[in-house]
Amino acid sequence: MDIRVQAEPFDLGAETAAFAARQQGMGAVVTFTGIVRDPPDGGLGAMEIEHYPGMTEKAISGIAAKAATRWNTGDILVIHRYGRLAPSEMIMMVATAAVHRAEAFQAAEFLMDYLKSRAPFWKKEIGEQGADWVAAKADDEAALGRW
Amino acid sequence: MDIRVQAEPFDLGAETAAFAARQQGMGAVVTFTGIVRDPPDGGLGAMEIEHYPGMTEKAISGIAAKAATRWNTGDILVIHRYGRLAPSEMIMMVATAAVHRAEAFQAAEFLMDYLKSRAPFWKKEIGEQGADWVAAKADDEAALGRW
Amino acid sequence: MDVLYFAWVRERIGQPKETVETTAPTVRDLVKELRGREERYAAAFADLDALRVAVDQELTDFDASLAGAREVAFFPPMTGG
Amino acid sequence: MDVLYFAWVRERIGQPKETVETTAPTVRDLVKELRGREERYAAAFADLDALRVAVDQELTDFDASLAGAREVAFFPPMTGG
Repeated sequence: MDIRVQAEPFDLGAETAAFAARQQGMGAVVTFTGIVRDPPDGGLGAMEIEHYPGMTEKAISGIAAKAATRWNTGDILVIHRYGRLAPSEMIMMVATAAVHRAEAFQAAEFLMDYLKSRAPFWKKEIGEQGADWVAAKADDEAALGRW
Repeated sequence: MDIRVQAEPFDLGAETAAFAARQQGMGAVVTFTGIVRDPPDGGLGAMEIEHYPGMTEKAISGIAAKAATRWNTGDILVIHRYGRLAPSEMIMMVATAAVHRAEAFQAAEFLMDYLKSRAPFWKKEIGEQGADWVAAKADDEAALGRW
Repeated sequence: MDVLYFAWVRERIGQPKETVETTAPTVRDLVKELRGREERYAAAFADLDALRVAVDQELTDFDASLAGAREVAFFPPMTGG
Repeated sequence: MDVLYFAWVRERIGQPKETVETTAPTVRDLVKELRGREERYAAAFADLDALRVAVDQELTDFDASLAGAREVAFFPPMTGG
């Protein structure tokens, strides 16, 4: 399990390649990458991500441990950034490995659903007209119901 | 849409990074990578993948076009190898991009389910005791039912 | 008409491709003709449930028409991905 | 006891962290005490449904006991990923 909470950018290509290369006996690797969107109306100037140092690492480790127990994954990687990010910058990534594809997909979706609503991060969108905290979506809370 | 059917290895890291970098206005990128498994009993010496040149590219393009219509994806990448592959070599990858994570995941799973059972590839496992064509799984056919 | 074979169908028939002169109206009729030819065809086409067919590179079924078809391919269920 | 605030809760309270002397047995009791202090607390804690709480870095609810707790944190629903 490799959990990193950092302000610095990460190298998606290098992380994905290294993750896949270090798996043993796994048939499937899934990655998810979250990117700061640049909406068509050009409103978003930046995104500011706040987190709760100490609890963040613990919460993510707990979520990853649950996924690893449930799906017998090979390995799990989570990288999540905080601080100010510009549009098209990568916010975070997860990678999962499993013997079969369904398990790798499910573990990755589980991680994402829980990271969305159970890891202590808060996003603020900073535009020309001011800044707004991103509201949690009912959909995201509901997504946890399927696990 | 970027569809490649090739004997040569591909560079998962470079492909993933390039795919993510060329998306516009997308919030989510998902990749799946299929790897030749090296089972614990060490039985598998190699995997031979046969395909139907001409039909393969058409079938994959058709599957990707369906996914793109259904989920409004940003872009879709499919690379699938044929020929002889050693354990731990990468067989194939898909990458999808979408505004939200659920769409990117669903498009990637849809692609994988259809590639498994509707793209003309056949796998043969070559071991010390001989070679066997991999049998299609009822599960894989059933997986199409959810779309 | 070109007839193509893949995977274990190709191995049983003993060749990947051949040109067949036929007036068979459907895939099923073509299969009947081939079965009657030689034992290796009868072996390859013994169980149609274990086979899939494509006409002009489109997946179809055994009742598909061969009118105007240039290429028919027989193979086991696919195992890609 | 350390009390931490994040996101718009931190902005309304006007500070990220403070040390509070309290004998409140539960989170809900602590919230009552804080509300009574100053308008900014009353504003931050106006709607508990819009808030989440962690005791010693574990997500919990407002009825959780504070016995032995070293750190309580208040924040809006999380928006990670």
